Amino acid sequence: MRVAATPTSSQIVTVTVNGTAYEREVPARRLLVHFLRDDLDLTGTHIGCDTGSCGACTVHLDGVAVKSCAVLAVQADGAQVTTVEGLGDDELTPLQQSFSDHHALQCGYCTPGMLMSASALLAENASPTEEEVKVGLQGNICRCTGYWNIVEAVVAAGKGSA
Amino acid sequence: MKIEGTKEFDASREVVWSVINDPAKMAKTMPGVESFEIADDKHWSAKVKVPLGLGGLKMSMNFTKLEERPLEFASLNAKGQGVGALMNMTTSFTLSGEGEQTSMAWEADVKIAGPVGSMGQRVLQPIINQQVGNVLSALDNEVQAAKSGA
Amino acid sequence: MLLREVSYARPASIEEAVALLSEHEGARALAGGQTLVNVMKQRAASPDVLVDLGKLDELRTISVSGTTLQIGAMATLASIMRSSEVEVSRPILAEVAATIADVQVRNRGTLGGNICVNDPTNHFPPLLVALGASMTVLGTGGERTLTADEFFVGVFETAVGEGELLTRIDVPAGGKGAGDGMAGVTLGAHGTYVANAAASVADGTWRIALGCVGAVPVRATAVEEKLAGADVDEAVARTAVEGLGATLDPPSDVHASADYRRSLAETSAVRAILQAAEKARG
Amino acid sequence: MTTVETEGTTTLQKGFVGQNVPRREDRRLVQGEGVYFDDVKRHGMGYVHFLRSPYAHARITSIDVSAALELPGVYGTLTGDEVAILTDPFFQIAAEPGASVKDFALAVGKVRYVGEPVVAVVAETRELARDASELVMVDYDPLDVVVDARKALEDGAPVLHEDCGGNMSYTGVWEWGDVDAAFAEADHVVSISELHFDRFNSTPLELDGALVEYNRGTGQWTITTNNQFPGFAVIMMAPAMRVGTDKLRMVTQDIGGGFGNKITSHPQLVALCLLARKLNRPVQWTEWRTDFHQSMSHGNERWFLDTEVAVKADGTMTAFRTKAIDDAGAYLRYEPLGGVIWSQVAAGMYGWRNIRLEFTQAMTNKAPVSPNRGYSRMQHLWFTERIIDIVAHELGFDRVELRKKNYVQPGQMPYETPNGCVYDSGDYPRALDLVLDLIGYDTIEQRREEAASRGKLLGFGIGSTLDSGTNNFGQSQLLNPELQFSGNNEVATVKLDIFGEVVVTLGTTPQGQSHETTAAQVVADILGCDVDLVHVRAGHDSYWNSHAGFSGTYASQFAVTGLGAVKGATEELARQMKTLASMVFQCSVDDIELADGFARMKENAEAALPFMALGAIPNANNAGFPVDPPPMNARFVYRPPFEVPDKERKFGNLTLTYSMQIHACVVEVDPETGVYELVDYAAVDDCGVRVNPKIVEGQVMGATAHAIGAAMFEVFAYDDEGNLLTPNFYDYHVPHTLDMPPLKTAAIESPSPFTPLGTKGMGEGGGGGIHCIGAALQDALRSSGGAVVTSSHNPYHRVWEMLRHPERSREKVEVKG
Repeated sequence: MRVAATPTSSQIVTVTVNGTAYEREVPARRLLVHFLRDDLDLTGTHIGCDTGSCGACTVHLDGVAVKSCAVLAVQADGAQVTTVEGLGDDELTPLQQSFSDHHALQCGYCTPGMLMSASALLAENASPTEEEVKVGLQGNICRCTGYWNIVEAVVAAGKGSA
Repeated sequence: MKIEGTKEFDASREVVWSVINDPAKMAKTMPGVESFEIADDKHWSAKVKVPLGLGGLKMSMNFTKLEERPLEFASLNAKGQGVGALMNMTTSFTLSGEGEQTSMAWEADVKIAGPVGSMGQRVLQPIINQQVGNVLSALDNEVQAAKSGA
Repeated sequence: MLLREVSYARPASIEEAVALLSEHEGARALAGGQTLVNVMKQRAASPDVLVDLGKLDELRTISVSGTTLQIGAMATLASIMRSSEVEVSRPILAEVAATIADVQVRNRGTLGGNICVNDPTNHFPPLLVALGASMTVLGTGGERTLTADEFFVGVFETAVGEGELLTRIDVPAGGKGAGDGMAGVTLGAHGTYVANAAASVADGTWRIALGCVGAVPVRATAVEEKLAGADVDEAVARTAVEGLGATLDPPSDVHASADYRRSLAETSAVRAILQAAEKARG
Repeated sequence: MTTVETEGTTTLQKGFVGQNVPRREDRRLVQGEGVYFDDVKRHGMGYVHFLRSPYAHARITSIDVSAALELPGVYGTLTGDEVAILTDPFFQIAAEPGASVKDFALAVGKVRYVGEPVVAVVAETRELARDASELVMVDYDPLDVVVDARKALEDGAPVLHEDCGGNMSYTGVWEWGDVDAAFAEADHVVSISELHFDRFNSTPLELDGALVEYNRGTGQWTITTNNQFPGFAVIMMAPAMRVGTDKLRMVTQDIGGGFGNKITSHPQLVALCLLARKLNRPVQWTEWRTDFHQSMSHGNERWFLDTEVAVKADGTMTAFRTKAIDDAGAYLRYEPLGGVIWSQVAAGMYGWRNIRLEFTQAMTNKAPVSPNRGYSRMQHLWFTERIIDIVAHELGFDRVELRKKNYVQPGQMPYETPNGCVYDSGDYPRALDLVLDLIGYDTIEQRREEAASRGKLLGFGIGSTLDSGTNNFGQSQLLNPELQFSGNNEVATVKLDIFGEVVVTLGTTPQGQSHETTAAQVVADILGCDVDLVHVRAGHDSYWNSHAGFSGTYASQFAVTGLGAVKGATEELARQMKTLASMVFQCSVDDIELADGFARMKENAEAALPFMALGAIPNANNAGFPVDPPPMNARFVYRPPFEVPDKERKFGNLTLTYSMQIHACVVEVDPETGVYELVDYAAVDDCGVRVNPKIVEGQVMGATAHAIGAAMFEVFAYDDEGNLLTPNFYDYHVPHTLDMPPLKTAAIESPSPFTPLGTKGMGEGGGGGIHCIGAALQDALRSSGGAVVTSSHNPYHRVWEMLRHPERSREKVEVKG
């Protein structure tokens, strides 16, 4: 049996974020969300709780929506990460535009996480029903809107892209 | 949080008393004791790592014997301070019974503050009940050991 | 929010994982991390070493062997929801997985992690007890198999010992005359359980487990016996469940008094039983 | 499904005001380019972690930070002993006994609630700061704890602040009309022994925090934070720190929700200022969810004891009397203002002329309260709605008719309440009819039967509520006659820049209320230009000199004070532009009009100056003018028309506008478990002229969601030791998408006669959802023992208890005569 690697309290992490490759030494205890915000200065990804409940920190990890506060940065080694900054270039995506058109944001703090959850949903299901959207956004808390306009915005974005 | 119960032992009161009155023996009944020190017959302390499955909760505990009436009643206070966590327990044991049967009525008033609390309602009380259960069964083993030893 | 210092290793093989777990005191396997990382954020518990199972794809397989559904410990809840093997042999697993937390948690969270954590409010411990599942645990000394009843030991504690690793969960495939159900009350839709019951019947034999009434799932054996062989309708189920609450000693907290939990356990049991009976009738 | 129906506006707007102009804020926010306080970094900045009390009440016997300081990467610490030397206690709003509370940036000598900051530790990384805080040794000597406001007022209760001689912070009797006579003439008297409004808050998703820099040369602090009432914060901070308010530069751009909960962060801000100066480096603090729940800004919890209601045979309600006991928590950060704010809506939406309310506020070993969306009025409006539904329930009146009979009628507007407040406009009966149409009131009985056939108990409820806005701060003198606060104000500056851009600077600190958008709409209409030509600066910076003492975003007032200031400043700029054009064209100012982006002669469209020219002349091309060209720069302070209230009679106009909302909902209860679902929901809003209807509707939706959360899921519950049992989102469940009911909304516009634009403040909503959900539960349970709903928070387990033990609530209610 081959000898097991020695656990270490910090590691070199190679990760591609929004198409840019980064190599950084990271403490094993650092959360992916803090790596993105504090180390890579990608501050669009937000933090709204300390229990993995609110979804403000949602990003795509190898194309899958995850809460970056419940993933260690070292776990993202070798992965592709997309944050809200990577959603569109200077032009708004139809989803982003739909959020604005339907007044789906007020303070905007939950919005990046909402957009990442919604875009992951639309990638799997191009025109989701209202119920499917609610299920898809169940992991994202918004305290301003009551969700009604957010659900409308995502349903509309789906119809637009269908 | 107040919890209480009764525990039956197949041993004489003398034997049971000899256990609950002996800090060293009592120490063996506590979960995760790593080191143990006796200051005097009324005060002793221990370093414990309360097993929580996901990793232990380190605490340093100080024990003070509050009152004792040999073969009948003992009460003690246990104060624990860990990193950000606090435990304060006042517990009492009342022994009754004849011959080789002893019944121990126990009461404990447990206060826990800190991160275990913030893990949520759903785990706190079950954890305490579980730890108490472990203590009682360990106590039984100590009593049996003392009995056969005697 | 900020973890204590911890060491980390990401083994490339199951053997290496077991070696790491056994060689390092205070080592803990990191599966999906959807509970463990959050517990570490609270600093309520702090493993000294994390052994990340993330790269062990052999632990993610879901397959059917004979009449047994074999689910790798690292199979995510999302993959269980999508698995045709699960859909064919024990669909309740997918139905329940779909109600756990949210998309992001289901994308990372694993079946093995859900049961190894054994948070008293978790969905799978009572369900797997009701389904009569068994768990395969690997240690340096080799493999051993535990029944679900043996597996759950306490809050955050299971029979998986120091240096051991849960590798697989086996669930007997359901078939004709078999049916499963799970019912309960949660904090909001798809929220944390306040109380629940899981029921399973095969050829008139019942297994019923209650969640959130103790540190581990509680078997309702008396109810199981009363239902044995019976043609179950609502009246039968209610009679069988009557008095169940009185036999329980559930916790009392901000979400439910002990009495309320006793009542919910009975209602949940009746509803889970009726779901199972319905499905068994096909 | 989610349907949103909005009735056509009753006052047609021309121009941009009244249109759903797309939000200016959205682009940066959907791109993740918003700038929240935690997004800002500085060279060498240290991260702050607060070590907090695990005890609800204890004496601090010793603090040892040496081990923490030895940890590599630790920059320094701050303890209560240092704070007590370097600062004075915060100014107290209260008269005696509350005036004797000594409140500092960190615990001094004693801790009074679990989560109270005791020591601040600064280190190179966030993680390290927390590690170091675990090495700080604090010895506590625990004291008895009191968490129940009623017990806190009893003799022998543990005392939090010895200098106050007890736990009472304020008490006063508020009586208007002839209450005894009204009860003597009553045909029925309904008494309710106990009602309880539970503790919760709106839990903004972004938590508190700041980046604080200190410049030794200028002696000035720059505080990049998300405090939503910087005007109040500096009034609290500067005297305590023994500096002038201008030494505290308050900066914000984007704020992740506030709802009042971000008004009272001044203690932490002072601790950060002291650390930045002590360590001579920028310090940054980000609060986490569990810290926030345990220590910040809970909403006021309130008991209403021994309530009596005088009712005539025809259902007319002539009087009520009650004893309110308010729970302020451990410190008075904004309190006891809650002790007067409720009286803005003393009579609710009803014609009560005789009212007696004994208000007493207690301090307890729980987190300090602060304003929370619907601050203090929500609690009282819930109380008035409970009265209506309990009286209807006990005396057999129809809830709709009883409301219509007792509502203030449209013909009475503007209506002076018994305590001198003036309800500016509104048609409450019409709004009720509108909401009943939306919810299909005429089909309720059918739906009840249909639900019963599925084993469900269906209930219908109404919640009528007010959103009083634009405070007269003079009401603070009704609590403490010595205070020198009165009236209100807000500031805007508008300038025409060198290339003709219109630049607007506000004094406010929006947290999602879309000020950049609505201000641009008002400016564009006055200047006759395109809304896209107007640039409204994002955020607040006290360096801009565009703020006043009451600047901030709180208490439903921007549409009045903020836009009033914008209107005033823009009209002044328009006058300057016309004057300059008249100088150029050698004509009278009256011959000039502003239209299509030009200042031009009314009679000769050829004679037109583009904004660019008007901006360039004074700014860059001003030689040879016979007199000074106007500066193209206007600053305006809006001041609402208020008098100082009569302190003896506790009489006067306390707020300028009264928006109104009526909510209605349908619930289905599972009689076995007490689990219930909102199956239908409707809300009608009247906030006068709506500058941007979609934005107004967004506020209605948000307030509805908060009310649903408070009614069903959200509560700050404590055990007897003062441990918060819901310290984060594990146990404090806020509604998620799947918890939300279908919603229908409609609007009426009854313009306010008292405001510059006919608008009314409307951000808070008055908790209508809490009122109507409780009423619907009471209706659903009518056939199962007739329990009376006596709490604002009704989670499943309480509904189950009401089903199993209706007598427990029934015995709180009695009908005499």
